Formats: sequence, structure tokens, C-alpha cells
Amino acid sequence: MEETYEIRGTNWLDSVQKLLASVFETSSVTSMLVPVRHSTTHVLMPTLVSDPGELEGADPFAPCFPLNSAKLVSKLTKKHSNEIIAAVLRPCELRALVELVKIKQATMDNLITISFDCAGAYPNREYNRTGAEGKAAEGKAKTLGFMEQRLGSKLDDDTDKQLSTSCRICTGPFPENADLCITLLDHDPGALGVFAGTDRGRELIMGKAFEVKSLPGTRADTVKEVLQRKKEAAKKVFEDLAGKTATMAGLGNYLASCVNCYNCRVACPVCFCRECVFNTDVFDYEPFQYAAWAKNKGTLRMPMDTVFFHLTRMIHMGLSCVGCGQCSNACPNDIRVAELFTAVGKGVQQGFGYEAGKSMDDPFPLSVFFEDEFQDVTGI
Amino acid sequence: MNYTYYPGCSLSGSAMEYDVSTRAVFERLGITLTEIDDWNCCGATAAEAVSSLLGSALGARNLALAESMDPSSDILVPCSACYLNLKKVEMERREDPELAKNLDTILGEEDLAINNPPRVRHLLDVLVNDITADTLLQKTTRPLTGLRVVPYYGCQCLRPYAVFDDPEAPTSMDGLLRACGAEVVEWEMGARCCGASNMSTKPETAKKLVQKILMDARGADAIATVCPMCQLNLEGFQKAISRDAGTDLSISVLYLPQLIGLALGLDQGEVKLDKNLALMPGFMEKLLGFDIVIPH
Amino acid sequence: MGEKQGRALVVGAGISGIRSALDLAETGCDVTLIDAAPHMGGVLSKLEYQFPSDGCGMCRLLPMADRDTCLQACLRKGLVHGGIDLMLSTTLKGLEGEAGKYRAILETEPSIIDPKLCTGCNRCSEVCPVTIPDPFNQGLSTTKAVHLPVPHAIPNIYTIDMDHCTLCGECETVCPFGAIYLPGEDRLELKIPRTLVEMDVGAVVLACGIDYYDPLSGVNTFGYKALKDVVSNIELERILSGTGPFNGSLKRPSDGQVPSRMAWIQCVGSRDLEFPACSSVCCMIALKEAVLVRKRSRQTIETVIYYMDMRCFSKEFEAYRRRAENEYGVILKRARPHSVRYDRNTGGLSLYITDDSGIRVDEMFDMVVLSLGQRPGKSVKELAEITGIGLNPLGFFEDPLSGEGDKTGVFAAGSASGLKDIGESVIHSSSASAMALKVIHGARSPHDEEREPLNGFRDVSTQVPDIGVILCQCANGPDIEPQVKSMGASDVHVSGVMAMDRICTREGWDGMLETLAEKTFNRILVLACTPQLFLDKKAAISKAVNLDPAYIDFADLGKGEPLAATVKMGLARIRYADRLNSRASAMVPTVLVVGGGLGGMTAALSVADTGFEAIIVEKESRLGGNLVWLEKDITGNDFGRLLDNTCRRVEKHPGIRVFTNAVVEDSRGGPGNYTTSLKTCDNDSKIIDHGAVILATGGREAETSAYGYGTSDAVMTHREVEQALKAGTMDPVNLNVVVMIQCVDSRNDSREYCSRICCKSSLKHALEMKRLNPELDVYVLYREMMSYGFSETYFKEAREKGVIFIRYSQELQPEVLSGTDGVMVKVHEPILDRTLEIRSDLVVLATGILPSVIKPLAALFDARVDDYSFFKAADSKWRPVDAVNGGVFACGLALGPRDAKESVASARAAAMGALRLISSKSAGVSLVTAGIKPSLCTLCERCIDSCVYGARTLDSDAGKIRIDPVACQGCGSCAAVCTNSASFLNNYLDQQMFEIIDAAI
Amino acid sequence: MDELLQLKTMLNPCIQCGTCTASCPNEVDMDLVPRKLWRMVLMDRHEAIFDSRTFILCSSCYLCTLRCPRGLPLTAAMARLKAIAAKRDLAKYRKSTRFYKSFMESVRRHGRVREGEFMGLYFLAMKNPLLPLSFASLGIQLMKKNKVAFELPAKPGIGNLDRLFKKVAEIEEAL
Repeated sequence: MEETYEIRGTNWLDSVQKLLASVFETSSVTSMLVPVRHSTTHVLMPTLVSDPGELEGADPFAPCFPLNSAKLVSKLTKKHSNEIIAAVLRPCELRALVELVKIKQATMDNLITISFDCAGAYPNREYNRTGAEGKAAEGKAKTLGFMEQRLGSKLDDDTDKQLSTSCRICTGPFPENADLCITLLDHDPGALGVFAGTDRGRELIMGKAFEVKSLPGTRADTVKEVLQRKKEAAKKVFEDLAGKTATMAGLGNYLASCVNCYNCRVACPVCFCRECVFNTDVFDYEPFQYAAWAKNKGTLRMPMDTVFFHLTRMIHMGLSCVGCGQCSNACPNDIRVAELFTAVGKGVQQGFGYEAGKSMDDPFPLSVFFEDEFQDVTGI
Repeated sequence: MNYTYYPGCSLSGSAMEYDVSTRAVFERLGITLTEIDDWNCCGATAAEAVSSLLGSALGARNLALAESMDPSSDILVPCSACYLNLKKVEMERREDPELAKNLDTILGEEDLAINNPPRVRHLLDVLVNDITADTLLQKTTRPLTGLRVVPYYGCQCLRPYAVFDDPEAPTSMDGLLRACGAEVVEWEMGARCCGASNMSTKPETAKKLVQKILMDARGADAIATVCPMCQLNLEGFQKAISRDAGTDLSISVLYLPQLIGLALGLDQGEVKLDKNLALMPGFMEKLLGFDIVIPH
Repeated sequence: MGEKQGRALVVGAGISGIRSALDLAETGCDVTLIDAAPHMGGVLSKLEYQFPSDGCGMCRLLPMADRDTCLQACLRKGLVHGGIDLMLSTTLKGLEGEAGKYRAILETEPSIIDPKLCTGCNRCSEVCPVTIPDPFNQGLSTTKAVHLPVPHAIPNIYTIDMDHCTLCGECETVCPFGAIYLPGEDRLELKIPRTLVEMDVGAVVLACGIDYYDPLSGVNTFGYKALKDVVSNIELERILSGTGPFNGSLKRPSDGQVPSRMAWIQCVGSRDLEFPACSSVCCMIALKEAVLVRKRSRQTIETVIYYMDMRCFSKEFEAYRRRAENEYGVILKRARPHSVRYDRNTGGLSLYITDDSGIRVDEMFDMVVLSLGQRPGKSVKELAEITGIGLNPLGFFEDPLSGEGDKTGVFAAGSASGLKDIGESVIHSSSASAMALKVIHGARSPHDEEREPLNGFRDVSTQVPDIGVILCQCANGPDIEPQVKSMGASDVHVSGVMAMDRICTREGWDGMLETLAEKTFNRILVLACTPQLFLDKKAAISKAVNLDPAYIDFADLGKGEPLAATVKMGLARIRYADRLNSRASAMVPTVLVVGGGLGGMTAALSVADTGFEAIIVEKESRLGGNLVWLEKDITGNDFGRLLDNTCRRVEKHPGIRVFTNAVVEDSRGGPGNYTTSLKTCDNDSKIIDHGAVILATGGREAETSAYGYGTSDAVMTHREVEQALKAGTMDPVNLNVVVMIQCVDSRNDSREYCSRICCKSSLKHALEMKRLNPELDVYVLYREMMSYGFSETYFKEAREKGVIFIRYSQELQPEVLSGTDGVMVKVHEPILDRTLEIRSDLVVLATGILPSVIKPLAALFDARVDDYSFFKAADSKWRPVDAVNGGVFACGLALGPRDAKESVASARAAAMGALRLISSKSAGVSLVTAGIKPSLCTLCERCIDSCVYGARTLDSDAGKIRIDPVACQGCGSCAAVCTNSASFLNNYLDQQMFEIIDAAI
Repeated sequence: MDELLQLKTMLNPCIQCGTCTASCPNEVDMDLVPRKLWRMVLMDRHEAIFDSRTFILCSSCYLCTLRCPRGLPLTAAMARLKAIAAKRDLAKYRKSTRFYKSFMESVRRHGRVREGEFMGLYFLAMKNPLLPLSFASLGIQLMKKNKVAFELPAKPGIGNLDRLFKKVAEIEEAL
């Protein structure tokens, strides 16, 4: 068992702030990306903090993430820089980051990743509606209340109806290979544990003035129990979805209100094209073509290519989908895009024996070739 | 078409009916058989088991005698063991000059010599290829209609020298028997060993082989043979084997020329049916029912 | 480069002939490829599945450089190459003259059906009243007397089986093209007579293949043809084939039931008295077939292979055998069934065998497959007489170790000199073409015309598409002109639709060219049937209208698809047709050969003999490699003399530079253009530019610590024995008992492969020792004697000389105990089922072959090594000596264990591969080549990972992906993985494909 | 040359495929199946060979000879082993070898076998008073048919092959 250090602050946020501050102390990190509740707007946003004193507003556990921070890490690391930064990421954000690193849109060379047992999040609009966006102290209290309730129920999703579906069906809410992994489950309220998920993490954590302890003995069982519940929830959601979208007509209905705003694409952490093919002249039709199609079919739904757009995105991104749910957050017309993408992503990843974001060591499918794969498809 | 005739020891003793019926059939066909003067035993399976040179010498003496009588007429041998022993000398002499030299020395003792010996032919070979089934068909006057026969070839007329038939799946008797009006029953045992040479010394082994053959022949009226060892082996132990097998395996066993003789119109005495050890009442009944028909 | 060479004649259009013909055509020769059959493809036209991939891969023989000179389609259908004249139903009847200046007489069978007129419309077959057994399916299904010889061939020319034809004349009447001329009353008068052609050729390659043993010619104890469910392995291949008698489902011929137990009987017609050689490939064929059956039946059909030795002697074969046994559950039984009997009670087939324990068992099957051995091809004897090439005692072409000194210009290729698997045949054929090329090159006259340079076409790349449509009209076909015209009228890019009367005729064709010459279209679409055949015609149109062939395309009217879709798809395709505006730089006419052993030297000579430069880099101080210590091979070839001759030729050759004590330090570039730095003995760096590289780094006898090696002088390896015998320090007269142990440290979990030469080494030394001391007792402890091919005769000879062979198993290995008076070897003898103790004076270990370390070297050139650290070939069957990227080749032991003769062949083949690349013109980039739009590229590098040809690299200085247009084979993987649409495949563009799909639906 | 060495040389090409065993009708009663027997010959296991009853059970059906993929004269090889056993008068095989010897003795005396006389000779040679009983059933059948009569050894007469036998022995001695 990996050595675990226990940190006991006045509450969970105090504990985590202590930990984050210590990272500044004992490493050459110059800045840290972490959700901070802004002092004037009181809005929680990923913030690049270079002054450890500013960590007071840091709240990585709030049931909300306005965007998937992997995209921001890409911006911070894609081009060469000598700065060493740290990033506090939810497990799904970390997974997205791993995918981006594989496709050379980010690097981990000068990056320290910190992740934690994720209690989930509300849909963005839901969170805003709950009024947590109030003053700093209220926000904090809201987070702590949420934590108490969630950890107390051992992440029983049925006790919190506001949770986003993506979080309810998330089967990877625990940190695995972050440099520093924060554990919350089965600790005393307010306390947290931290262990190293990588060699780099091990170096970092060594010599820290925390109390050494092994992980709570019950953790493994609790983790198993949580995952089991979530898997069942996911199964139900996917079955329901499959019933609705198994046919082209069903899929059309599901996506019927799509207006080609492409917000889901923008929100998607792993969608990385410089210019999406749907913005190029490939889909820039001539007026006479529209006319011809309309004549051919009698009617022509406009804007065109909405289902095609989502299908293309599934093909392009399905293998990398980490199930963070931001696409659903982004949809102006409340299409449940995330469930669809997660289901398709899971299926296609399973086909290749791949799990998006799981490990840097798994080669990306389609870039490797095995003679015997997909015999049931190829027939040979 | 005449042949030099080598009857061999069995045909002058336990297989006299083979000898008599063979001679009778050829006489009926108008072919002369001239017996080799002073022929000697071919050595059977015993000579080689004592000395292989002795075996060759015994055979060679007969070839030399036949050549001195008439070098242009083939040697007709009804007994398969004799046939093989004589054939072996014929073949090996040609391939092994050392052996030929030794044989010359031995034969020299009696002022005999082999230069260009006549061909050694088995009776079945002559019947199939020289006489032919067509001739038999023409000459058949008493068709054995409805007689179900299994042809049994044994080993040594077929193997190791595949001269006139497939050594494992022989068919040469089929045409002859059909020409006689008999029905040829398909079976598996035609070329299987009957173990005759073991019957005296290892009867328990030999009887197993005979039993297999008799079992497969069930349903036929008769077995046709072309070898005195096989004949004796198949007809002589039927009671004991039936006892061992717990089922009645008795069946009539006849030499092929006996059956041919009957078809050609010879009477039972002319083919010496009285000498056969195994003739079942059913067979005899059928035999009585065969009518002589005048060929058109 | 791209100099015009002379003409070569290749006899036989199976895979060996195709390989040779392509080799010679790609290096600038004109090639006449003939085959006695009315179709090409040889025996492979009937076989769809090849081990180890259990699929086909024949198309991998197609050219990789100058791809547009050759139809890029399934090779099992046909070969269409600009430099190859294919003559079917044609045989070589005479050959006069000398190497470089032969006059060949070719005879073409009279044809009842004119191949120039037949379009394969099938109407003749529909009316033919005569049904015959289909020879293509080995008689397992039926066809008509007028039929297609190979159903998938292009062109689809019908033939008439005149042995069965009743001359009723129905087909003649119904043929819409007047292509059928049945002979007249006297049956001798043929309208298209037997034709004789005389032809000047520089060299001849004989690739006439082999025949199979016919069980009916012997005693046929297996009941072949007598029992319906006893089939030959070729018949089984037909049964498994989608074009086979049961449309690919596995059924037994007698009653169409799916069999539940199948047996394979090996060595039918091989390793027997009549044919004392091993047919080399049957073991793998049987394993492959059994695996196929297991796969097909989802492991429900039990498969048993009865074998004597399972000869999986090539590099990957042992692994395949393991997979067959462990993953697919193929059962292997060491036994030799003598006959197959029909069981009347069950309707099954029974086999009597004795298993290892000596117990006789009777096994029942419902299908039995006979692994038929090889026999020389029908025409081998006649061709030997015509060409003067020698025959070995078994009637195959002689295959001397060194063909270098021979004056002849006639070379055997592939299995005509002994059955080989596909990989070996391909190697051997390229070896033959390398020798032929040398002859042709040497005889080349300076007056030969230079090949016309490409380009000089009008530049239409920036013009708006202006499409001209040519519609080929058959007089007897439906009138589709109005429909096509109206489609043309509604497409703004089409400016003319012209109907022509049959362009497949001379007049029609000339008429079309005339019409086109008057127009100024910048895109031309020709609507016709079987357009695959029009590859060379494209060039003719291109010339007539001064238009890059990239802008000319054909659409197939003969496929039975809706006309509108065909035409619209054709229009969509041609509208976007373009040629990438990139140019490959010129090929560097130099080949770098790493390693100066027999393979390296042979490869360098083959390169230099054809006018290119070869550079040998050898890390030791002298050339020769393993030949330095070897004395002779099992057939008695004198290696000392071979070494001297080869070294002398290398040293004298003006086209070869040798660096000894030198190693490769680094390399950049790609196929056609490498810049490599060498480190020479005095620590100098030397920079070399070259177009291709051949890795001939060799291998060595494996070290061992098994069986007490190193603790007793009485335990030696074969190399030590060879050296001791050569030096005279060992005299077998002083020995009483010698034990040889095979497969030491080999064919086990740690070293899976068979080293394939050790059995021959043991036989060689056993026979040599017995020769010197007939009293000597020699025991060879083996697991499987891999005396494949003609070396089987030495196995037999060794037994006859009294060498005792004892089989041991992986589980029950021999033990060697050293004592004061010699060594005691304990071994379990399986036939007797008891342990023998052999007190011996000498134990010789066959320790196998290990490769020299080539991984870092290969990596420098973007090539890889396999699981065993040998060079990894792109495809063990079809591209056996090349790396995937097409610029790196390997030969000899670097490629895998092989004997000297096989090394020489692989060296010539590697040289041939390099020559194919560096003699390509590469003036224009092939039409289907990948490109990149940097403005869309996010540099995710997925395209680099996905490119198996190594054609893509990241230029990190410029922040761009670079594509090597020579290495790119147009597979499209990069375009498929690129979500940005930054990677694209020319002529398969997004818009183009969308429009084509739109047109199709 | 030693007879067994000769035999070994003759059998050297054997590949131990077992076709002989699979073909042999008497294989079930053999203690060493033919394949093993030949292996013993090649390995010079003389004791084992003459400890087995294999070759004496050979009924000369020639199937193995016919089928041997190496074309080896296996039936002849069996006979050679019988001959060696006869010459050495090995106790184990006396029942058979003396049968053969008695047969040949009858041949030597008269040139032909007198079936009755040879059986008599055989019974004398075996010195087993019970032995004749095992032949009784067939013998009685034959006698009933007046085909054969047991007779005591007669003096050599016409057809005597003494000279031939002697010459053969002479030549064999010289080999």
C-alpha cells in the first residue's frame, strides 16, 4: 500500500488549501491552476495562482466546474515553456488531459497534477440557481455542506437529485495517476489523505511535514461499493438511451432540437481540431444544391447536417470521450448530448480495449495495428 | 495354350480336390497341363524359417526342371505358398547376381541349370488373364444362379508381388464367379490373412484371424479359395471357432476351380466335392437346384 | 536512372513469374510474360488463404514506386503493367542464341473465342447445353463447356473445353460480339490459328511452377477419388473458398453435410520411395487449413493432422504451430496412416494407425484431406531441353549455389527448382530476376531508345473543370446515349458527351482519339466496360490530347450498377481529379550494404552488376562473415573457393566501394534519399548519400551452457566440429560413439523459432564422420528432423549408413553426464519406451542461430526487428526481404536462419528490391498520394503513428508534418485518423467522396 | 558377416513410422510390436529380440512388406529371425522351429512333404506326448476323408534331396 499522509485542517477546504500551499513550499512550482472563488465577482473559475496567499479562495471541491480545465492546461503547456506549474483537476479533467497529451495538445513535462475523490457536480445552470454564487463565505459553506452530505452518504447519488447525470454515471470518480491524489472517503470529516500516484509525486511528497498514515482500511470496500452503484446507474441510463437512439429515426428525434451552434464542440475538452471540418467549405454548399435537395426530398430540414455533425464528432472523439458532461452543460436546447457521447464512447473504447484517459502508456487506438483485432467485424 | 503344371505337396495330399478340380477344368477347356517330372517341395513357409538359401534352392530346382521340359510354357501353380516361393526365386535371381551364382552351384550338383526360366503363374492369374471370364461365360452350362459367394484370396498370391491384382483390394475373382452365374457378395476380408502358418504352432493367434473372416462371410453361401492352406484353415476349424465365438459360423468352403468346374457342367465327383470338409446342407440344396442349360 | 534496358521473357505467370516480371519491368526492362494456361495466377489463383496471416496479400507484390505504371488492384484478378506484355495460352517452343541475345519462339494456342472481342458477358455460357466438372474447383462443382477459367479474373475471357464441346453452335449464334469461331466440319479448320511469334530477348526466367502428386498414379491406398470425402488439400482450399463449390461453407462432398471430424494425412507422395524428398510446404498448409477449419466452425470441427515430422522450419512457423495447437485446438498426431477405409456401418472413413505407445487404433473421420507432395511442373522437362538448363535427379531445375560464373541467360525462379512457400518463391524469383537483369544490362546496346520523359502536359490544375464524356456504345447493348446526354446537360461542368462505337476495336479507338484531339477538355471521363484494362490506353489518350493522365478517368459500365449512379459517380470523381503539386527528389543511385559476409557481398555485386553503385560497410577487418570458418555444405559446395571468388569479384568491381572496420553511425532521409554517416577505423566520419540500404549483418551460432557444454572437452558445438574437421584436429577414426543433440535451447519458450540449418549440419557431420570411420556409431537425438526439400535424401542416406535417430520430446530432454571416460548420454527412446544410456566420446550440440544485433541499426533507417530480433519483413510472404517503408532491405541471417544458398538468393532479392526503388523514375508523384494542409493541422501526430510506411515525419523546426511522396503508398490511414481533415488523400478528397456518395444514393 | 548385423543393415532405412504394426494381423498377440522389434534390431538389443515371440507369430501375409514406405522386406526379415532362432535352437521357439525343421527333414528325405510323416517327425522332435492331441480334431477329419494318414518316418527314397541340402549347407557355411 502506498504511504498516505493525513492532513487535518479546520475543514476540508482548509485542509486542501494547506496541502496546496505546501506544494509551493517544497517544489519549484511557480503557479497553480485551481478553481478559485473570485474576490469581487464571487464566481468560481479556474485561476492560475502564483501567490500562495491567494489560495484562500481556492475551492476545488465545489459541486460545479464551469468548464473542463484540461483545455486550459493545454493552453498552458502545449507550447514550450520553462515554467513549472501545478493543476488541481477533477478525475475527468485529468483524463481529458491525458488524452490531449497523447495527441500532442499538451505536455506533462513541466506539470504537476493534483486530483481528488470527486463527489460530483451539478449542472452549471442548476448550481447557479442554487445561489451558491453568492458571497465567498456562503459559497464556501455551500461546498462544505455538500461535502458533508456526499461523503456522509458515501457518495450515494440517490440522496442528491441535483447531481448531473454525467456525474451519477461516472465510473471514474477516484484519482488514479495524478502526481498527488487526495482521498476524502472514509476520513474523519474535514480531514483528507494524500498519496503519490507517480514517481514525480513521490519525490514531491517526500519530506512533507504531514502525519504518515495508511489509507483507511475501509476505503477499498467503499470505493467498490460506489463504483458498483454507479455502474448500475450507468447501465440503466445506457439501456434507456439505446432504446431511444438505436435507429436513425430515433437518433434524429433525440437530436431534433440541434441548431448547429457547436457549443458542445467548444465545451468538449478533447475536441482539438484547429478548424472543424464543419466550419470549412466542405459544408459550404451552393444555393442551387440546397434547392436541388429540397426538390428531391420535398422538404429540407435546416440547418442541415445536424445529425451528421454529432455522428462525426462521435467518430472523431468517441475514443477519447472521458464522460465529463460539459457538452450537455453547453447545449442551449437541453439536448442530453453527454449521455449519448458517453454511451457511444464507452462502447467504442471497449471495442478497442481502450479506456480514454486511463493511462499514458496505452497507445491510442488506430495508431497501432494488431493483426487479429476485430475478427468478428472483418470476418478473417 | 499349354502350361507346365506344378501341383506341390498339398495338392497331392490334403488338397487333392484342388488338384483334381483344376485338372478337370483345364481339360474341359481343352488346355493341356504337363506336370513337372520329379518336382520337389517348394519349402513352404518352413524353408525360409530355417534357411533362406535353402528356400531359394528348392524353388530353383523346380524352375530348372520346368525350363528343361519346355522353356516357352508358363508354370501354372495353384497353391499360393508354392506360387510365392517359386515367384520369389524367379524375381530374386534376376535382381541378385550373388544368389543366382549360388543357385547355379547348387543346381550344378544335379546337372541342372537355369538360363531363361519360364514365367511362374498363379492359377488365378491364368484364369483371369489367359482363360478370361468371357470364355467361362460362354462355356458355362450350369449357371450357379443365386449362389452367394465371397471370394477369398489370402495373402501370398497377392503379396508381396502385385502381379495380376490389387494386393489389398483384389477383384480378379469377381468376374470369374459372375461368369459362372454366381452372385459375388461384397466383403472386407478377401485379402486378409487367415493365419494358416500359425495354426499348427500358435493356434490361439491363428483362430482369431479365421474367426474374423468367418464372421464377415456370414450371409454368403460359400467362400471361394485359391490356396490349400487357406482352404484347410477356413474349413477345418469351423466347429471349434463357432464354439469360441458363441455363434454358428459354419459355411461351405470350396476351391475356385471346384465352383468353375460345377458351372462348366462337371459333376460333383469330377471336382471331388466329397473331399471338402465344410459343405453345408443349404449349399448342397442349392447345388441340386442348378440346371444344366444348353448354351445357345 | 530509368534507363531503358532490353527485353526479358518470363515463362509462367504464377506468383513467381509475376514477381520476376514486375522486378524486371520496374527496373526498366520490357517484359514478355507468358503462361500456358488461359489465365494468370498459377496455383495461387485457387488459393485464398495463406499462413501466417490466414488471408491473402498478393497485392503486396505490386510496385511501390511509380505506382501508376501498374493497375493497383487485386493481383489475383490480374496484372496490368505498362512494361509487361502478357501472353496467355502461350508456351516457349524454342530458344536460340546466347545470353543477352536470344531469339525465342513463342507459340500461342489457337483460340476458339477471340480474346480481343470477348467481353465476358456470359451469354454463351447461359445457352451452352453441355455441363462439365469445373476444373477451377477441381471438379467439385460443375460449369458449362464454355466457361470462365477463373471466375474472378480480369479480363474475363471465356474458353471452350473442346473435349466436351458438341459443336452445337448455340454460343456462336448468341455471342453479341462475334467473338466465337467454332471450328468447321472437319474440326481442324480454326479461324484463329495457332500462332508462332519470334522475339528477341536478353534473358529468360523460367517460373513454370510445380505440379502435385496424383494419388491415382500410385496404389492409392487412401481411396482418393474412390471415396468422395477423401480430398486433396487443393480441393479443400476450393471448398473453403468463397468462389468454391459450396460458396465458401465447409461441407463434405459426398452428402453436403458439415463434417465433425477431419483428418489430414501428410507426406502423401513425399518422403517415399518414389520421391525421396520433402515437399517443404505441406506441413504449414495442413496447419493453416486446420486452423481455418477450426476458426470457421467456431472450433466445433475436430481437426487431426497425422504427420511424420512437423516441419515448421521457417522463422515464424513454429509460433504458428503453437498457436494452431494451443489457441485453435488443432490436434497433431505423429503417425503414418497407411490407408483410408470406408466404414459401411457409419458411412465414415476409418484410419488404422499405430500411435507412439505402439497400440494400434482405428480412428473414424468424416472427411480426410491428403497433403499431396510436389512433382516437377509438366513443362519442366521440355523447357530444360529447349533452354539447356539442367535438371536434378528428381526432375526439377537445377539450382546451383552460385549462378555468377554461369554463361547462361536462363534462370529458374520459384518452385520450378523445388517446392517453396510463397515467401521463398518470391525471394527466389527476385534472385532470378536480379541475375537476368545483369545479363540484360550487360548486353544493352547504347542505341536503345531512352524512355520518354513524362510531363510537358498543359497545366490545367487551376482551371475550372471542363469535362468531356466519352460513351462507348455497343451495337448490341441498350441505347443509353440519350440518358447520358441529359445527365451531361444537367451538370454545369460537363461540356460535351460523345458516343463512340466500340472503343475496344481498333477503329473505334482511333475514332475516339481523333475526336478528342479536336477538343480542349481539361478532364475526360470514358464510360466503358472493364476499364481496368485501359491502363495503357490512358497513356495513349493523354498523349493524344496533351493532358496529364491524372485528368483522365474511366467508369465501368459493365458492373451491372444503375447507369445514373455510375455516370454521376464518375463525374464527381473526375471533377476533383488532380495531381499533387509536389515532386519527389531524384533517387540516389547508390545502395548501402551493411555487412560484408556472403549475403552482403552478393547483394553488392548484384547491385553493381547492373550499373549502380554499391557501398559495403563491414565492422570486421576482412570480408567473409561466417564463410571464413565454414568448409562446405551438405551437398559438398566448397565454401573456401566461394569465399575467395566472391571476395575477389567484390574487390575488383569498379562499382563497389568497401569500408572495413567501419560502422554506421547515423542516418537521415527516407527511401530514395538517405544520408548516412559511417564511423571508420580511425574514428573518422564519412558521409554517404544513398537511395536504399541492405542490412546484411548476419548471425552466429548461439552460445550455450546446456548439456555440460564448457565443462567437458567432449561436448562441442557444430561450429567447433566443423573447424576441428577442417583443421584436421579431429579424426573420427579415433572415435567410437558420437551423439548429436538437436534443438539445443531452441524451439522452446525462450527461443521459439527453428534455426532450420542445424539438422542439415548434423546430417552433414554425421555422414562425413561415417565416411571417415564407417565403424563409428552416430546417434542423432532430435525432436523433428527439419530436412526439408531435397535435403531429405541425406536424412535417408544417413539412416542407410547406420546413423541412429532417436526422437526426444520437449518434456523429456536428454541428459549428458560427464565422467572420466567420456560422456554418458541418457535419453528416452519413445518407440521402445525406455531410457537408453549411450556412452559416447563426443557430444555435438546444435545450438541454433542468433541474429547479430541489428535493432539500433534498423531503427536508424526506420525499420524494425521481430520478436526474435531478426529483421522484420513487411510481409513474410509477399515482401519477405523489405521493410515496410520500401527503402530498407535485409538478406542472409539478418532476415532469419537460412543456409548459404538461401542466403545468396535472399541477397539477390534484397538487391533487386533496392534496384526496383532506385531505378524508378519518380518524376511524377503517384495520383493517389497523401497530402497535408498545414493551416488545419494541429500537429497531433496521429498521422505519423498511423503511417505504416514511415512516409510522415514531424519537421519540428518548421512546425509542419512532412510527407515523403515516394514512401507514401496512398493507403489513406492518415486521412482516416485526421479529425482535422488536414491530412488528405489526393483523389479521395472529402468533397469528392461526399459527392460520389451523393451520386450513388 | 554376422546374421544380425546383416539384418540391421537391411533395416537401417527404417523410419519407425509404425505402418508395419498397423498392418500386422497378428500384432495383438505380439509382445513387441513390429515397430519396436525393428527398433531393437537397429539398437542391437539382441536379448530383447530373442526374448520376444513377435517374429514367430509372423504368418507371412506380406502386408507390412507391401506397405512399408521405405520398401523394406519385413516379412523376409521376420523369416531371418526365425532362421536364426532355428539355428540356435532356442528353447523358447522350439515348438515352431522344430515344426519347420521336421517339415524340412521330410522334404530332404523325399523331395516332397508327406504330411503324415512330417507330423510324426514333429511329434517325435517335440517329445511331447500330449501334442498330437491338439492336432487330433483336424487330423481325424482329414483321415476320415482319406486325405492323409499318420505314418512313421520312412526311409529316404526317390526324390531324395540330400545333395541339394548338403550344398546349401556348404555355401552357408562359407558365407
